[in-house]
Amino acid sequence: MKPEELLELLKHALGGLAKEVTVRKGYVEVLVDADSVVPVANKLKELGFDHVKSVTATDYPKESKIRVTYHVSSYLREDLAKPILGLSVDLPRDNPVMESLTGVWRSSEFQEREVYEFFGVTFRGHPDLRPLLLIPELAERRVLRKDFVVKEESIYEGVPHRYQ
Amino acid sequence: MEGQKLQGMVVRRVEKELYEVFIGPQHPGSGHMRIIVRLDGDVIVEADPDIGYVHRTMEKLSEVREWLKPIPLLERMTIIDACNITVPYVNALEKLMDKSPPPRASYLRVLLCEINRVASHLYGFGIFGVFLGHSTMYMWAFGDREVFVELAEILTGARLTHSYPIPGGVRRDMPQDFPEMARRAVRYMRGRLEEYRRIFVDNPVIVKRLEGVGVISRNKAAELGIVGPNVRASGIRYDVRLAEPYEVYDELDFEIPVFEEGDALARTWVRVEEIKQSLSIIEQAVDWLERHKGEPIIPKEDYDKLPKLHREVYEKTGRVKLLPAHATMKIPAGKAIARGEMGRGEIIYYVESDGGTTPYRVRVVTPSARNAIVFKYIVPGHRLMDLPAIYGSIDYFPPEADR
Amino acid sequence: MVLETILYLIAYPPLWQVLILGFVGALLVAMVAIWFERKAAARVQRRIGPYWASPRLGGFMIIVADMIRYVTQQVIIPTTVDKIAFLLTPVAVLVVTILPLAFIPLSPHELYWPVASMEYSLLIALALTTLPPLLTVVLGWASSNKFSVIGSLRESYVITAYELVAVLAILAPAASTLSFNIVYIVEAQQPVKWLAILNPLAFLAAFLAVLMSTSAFPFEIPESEHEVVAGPYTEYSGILYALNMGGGYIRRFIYAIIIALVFLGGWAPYTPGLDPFTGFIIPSLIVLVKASIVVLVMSFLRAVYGRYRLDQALDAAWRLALPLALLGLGWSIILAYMNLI
Amino acid sequence: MDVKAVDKVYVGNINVAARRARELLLGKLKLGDVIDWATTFSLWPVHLLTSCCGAEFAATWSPRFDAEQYGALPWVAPRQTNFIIIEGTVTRKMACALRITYEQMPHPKFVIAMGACALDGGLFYNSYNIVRPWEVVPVDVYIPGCPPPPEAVARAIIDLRRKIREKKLASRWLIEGWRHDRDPVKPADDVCKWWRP
Repeated sequence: MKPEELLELLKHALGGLAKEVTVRKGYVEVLVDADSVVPVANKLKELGFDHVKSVTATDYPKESKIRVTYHVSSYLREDLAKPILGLSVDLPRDNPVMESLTGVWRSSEFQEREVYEFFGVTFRGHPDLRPLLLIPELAERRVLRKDFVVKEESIYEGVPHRYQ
Repeated sequence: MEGQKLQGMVVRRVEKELYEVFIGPQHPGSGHMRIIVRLDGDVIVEADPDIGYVHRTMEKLSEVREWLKPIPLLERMTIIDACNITVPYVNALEKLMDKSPPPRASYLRVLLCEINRVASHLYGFGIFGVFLGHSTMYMWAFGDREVFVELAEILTGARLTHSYPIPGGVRRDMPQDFPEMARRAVRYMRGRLEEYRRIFVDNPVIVKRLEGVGVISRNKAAELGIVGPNVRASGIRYDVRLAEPYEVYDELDFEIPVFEEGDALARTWVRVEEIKQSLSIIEQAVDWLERHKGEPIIPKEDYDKLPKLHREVYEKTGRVKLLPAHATMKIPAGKAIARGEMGRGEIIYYVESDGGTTPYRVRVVTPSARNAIVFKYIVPGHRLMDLPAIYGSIDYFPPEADR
Repeated sequence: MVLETILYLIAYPPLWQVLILGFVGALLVAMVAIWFERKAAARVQRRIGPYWASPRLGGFMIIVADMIRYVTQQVIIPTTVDKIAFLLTPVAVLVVTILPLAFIPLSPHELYWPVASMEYSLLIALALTTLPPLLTVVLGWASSNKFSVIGSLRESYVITAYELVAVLAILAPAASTLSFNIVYIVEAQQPVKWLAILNPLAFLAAFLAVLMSTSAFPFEIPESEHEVVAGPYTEYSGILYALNMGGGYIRRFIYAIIIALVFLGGWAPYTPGLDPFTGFIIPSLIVLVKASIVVLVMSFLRAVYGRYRLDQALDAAWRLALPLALLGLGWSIILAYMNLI
Repeated sequence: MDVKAVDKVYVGNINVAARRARELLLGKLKLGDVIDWATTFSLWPVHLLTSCCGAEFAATWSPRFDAEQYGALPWVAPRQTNFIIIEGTVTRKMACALRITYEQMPHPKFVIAMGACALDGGLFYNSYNIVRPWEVVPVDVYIPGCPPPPEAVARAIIDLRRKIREKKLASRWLIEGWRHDRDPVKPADDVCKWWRP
């Protein structure tokens, strides 16, 4: 299925739920509001998008928002397996809370835990929300946000491994 | 037990009649991860994968390094499958830059990818063998893996960390005598696969251990979103090389082996069949490369920028020496998502650029990271001794999962 | 008076044989078995195996080095273990493992192996051989470690199933020769009426049961390293672990000697003479060579097969090995009835 | 002999006897050399994988390089081994496991740190999640490289052997009961919450 066809399909299926649907270089992104993410996810699942490939968050400190993106695709419908669809939600940076999509897509469970520990996004309704990869002390630091700065030096000076 | 305090240990209650066993991280059956297993008798009632023991912060480090530097960084995730893991990243950069590699470079990438895939599957076989107490399989697979590691070494100069693809091309051309070596390796490996079948895959003990163990049905596989040979063993025909052919996979002739059973034995067979397909792709790629000698391996605009000395080196030895400016190049703002098929499954890169010299965000989802969910949802209900069989059959590689 | 008693006790031939010959011989046997196992596996796996400590001896000194290292290494006694059981059981395992040697004749003459010519030698030797696994269960329990406990549980499952098969199968020759005396059984097999040929079912069952119950490689379910780290021996270090590990190999070798005697005709084609050389050394060498071949085959299986799952192994015991052993027993009764032996 | 009478039963002091026996065996009979020799040919690495160098570690024991010919046999449980190969990066989560494994091993024990990450962080020198292994356990031999080829690992094992033979590390542990050339390394980061009240 070509991106343009998918775009038509999505516009038809989602109707007014989507805030914005964009296609750029073969990558289709649907931007929705935080409170309409579950209905949209359910609609997408009805269309045939049956698993989540990746749950990503990106931090935009300037705009003071965190954008959480679910990349979904299909295994059971071969024509939908070709495109990857991004389902994005913009959350406020100081209190990022959204509904968990584990009820819709089980495959997002571990990656939502990852986003939780790296960005501090809380997923309401997640069955087991606790850090996945990091030790608890580090998980509190929200390490993938832009204000956690990692020093980068071209010449080695001392042991720069303690972060304040 | 409450009163007893041991250094570095936490005492806590578990449910009555359950027995909690910590498999890992220092445990012969775990690799660099931990599975917290709760047993009722000999049957696992709950398994909780506790990963992250090799989390080396690839995503954060990629954000602070220039565009080219994540290539060697990211391949440390799956050091045994280094080319497969970097090609999609390079593809993502190429999508952002609107650059495409010349066909010869694409073929070289595919060649190295397939060599890596064979080596990676052999690694998986070795670990699988040792999990099932079959030390000969470990030794044979690792011994034969050396053949392909050496092929890759001849092609790129490094045993494991090749850093071969660069945006727009590859670093080096193929040596003159490489095709003959590759063909010999392919012939050798075909013969060895027959021996593997006899000693391992058709071994009555192994078959008994694997048959009907860790069954993942078609719908379950889709629900859990697992990837790679595991999903193909469950009857889903999904392979990135088929769904979205990157590089020159649409010009090559190969099949995607699919099995319906979904158990550990089917997953093993998928890998055996995939090795056969990869060997055939290696032959095809080598044939094509021999027919198209002397074609460029970097795009023309890059070649034009090279100074005279670098051009001479490139034409004489086939080695690409880039200018320092290449390291600090700027990439136009945008988002790109690229995927590729590694030995263990599909890898996804989501790269965002704000037009600077470093990526704004690199998100990488590796196959093992997506397969980790199997431990939680498939392992319960099996016996404790099935855990290594399932672990080995899904070919889980912790450094890749933890990133 | 006291001194004389002590001297008498030490010089009492059976004790002498068990302590000195048994201990030293068993140590040597364990080392050779380990060396052979590592070397044979390496051969199958296309590599060299132990080599550099002594290239001319094929790396045998590496096993000696391992022994010395284990003996001189620190012995860790964790705070949570049951100390007395933890410390004493490995020693008891070794002693009980070696004891059956006293009842296994390597020569038909009473002069050279006085205890052995008693009427019930096979029965006693077998009974003693089945003891060490029980101690292994104790040992795992005393370690107070999760993996040890699982390991000893598995051990208890395995021995319940397979010791029965082993005893039944090895007693089959007694049924056909109408005697529990090993010397008599061996003499009945002269010159080539070997029971392994006449009664292959019992031989197969015995071989399988011995593989299983001594946790030889393809069936090392109790110490299956990928679920239960080292099974009952997880907490053991230093010399205590060496005792355990050596004990397993010695036990397998003693089983192999029993199999060689009762199934493979002992010193059978050869008729021992009376002087020490022809009466003791040559027959015992023949038996040892036969036993070594049995151990060799067991070691070779290490390289070819994977590990069974516990329930599958028990299934095989009750559904396959036990009927096989019973059939073998029945066949040996038929042999006795038809006077074939 | 230091013998004292306890209610007419003569009792030897076992500590003194042990010391004398040690002096006799190690001093006069020169058994120390034998012990050192035995340790060099019986270096069993524990199965502790920390990172991606594990791939090359596994290759070292594969048929092509076959480190078992030096007597090194990878073994399953820390209690029965005597040295660790730290394969690459040690993350904060793993550091605790590494330290516990080290503590579980019986003396005399040795540590080889493999790869650039184990030396000084390597490519991940500025990562927020790694520790240097030398902050967690005392290291005897380093192997540079990223990843070091199997030959380098074999070479490191031989280096460690030479070190044991020259410095008599194994027999001196028997005499002194402690390895004084390695002061006990206390992990710099409180990775395992060991000394939190």
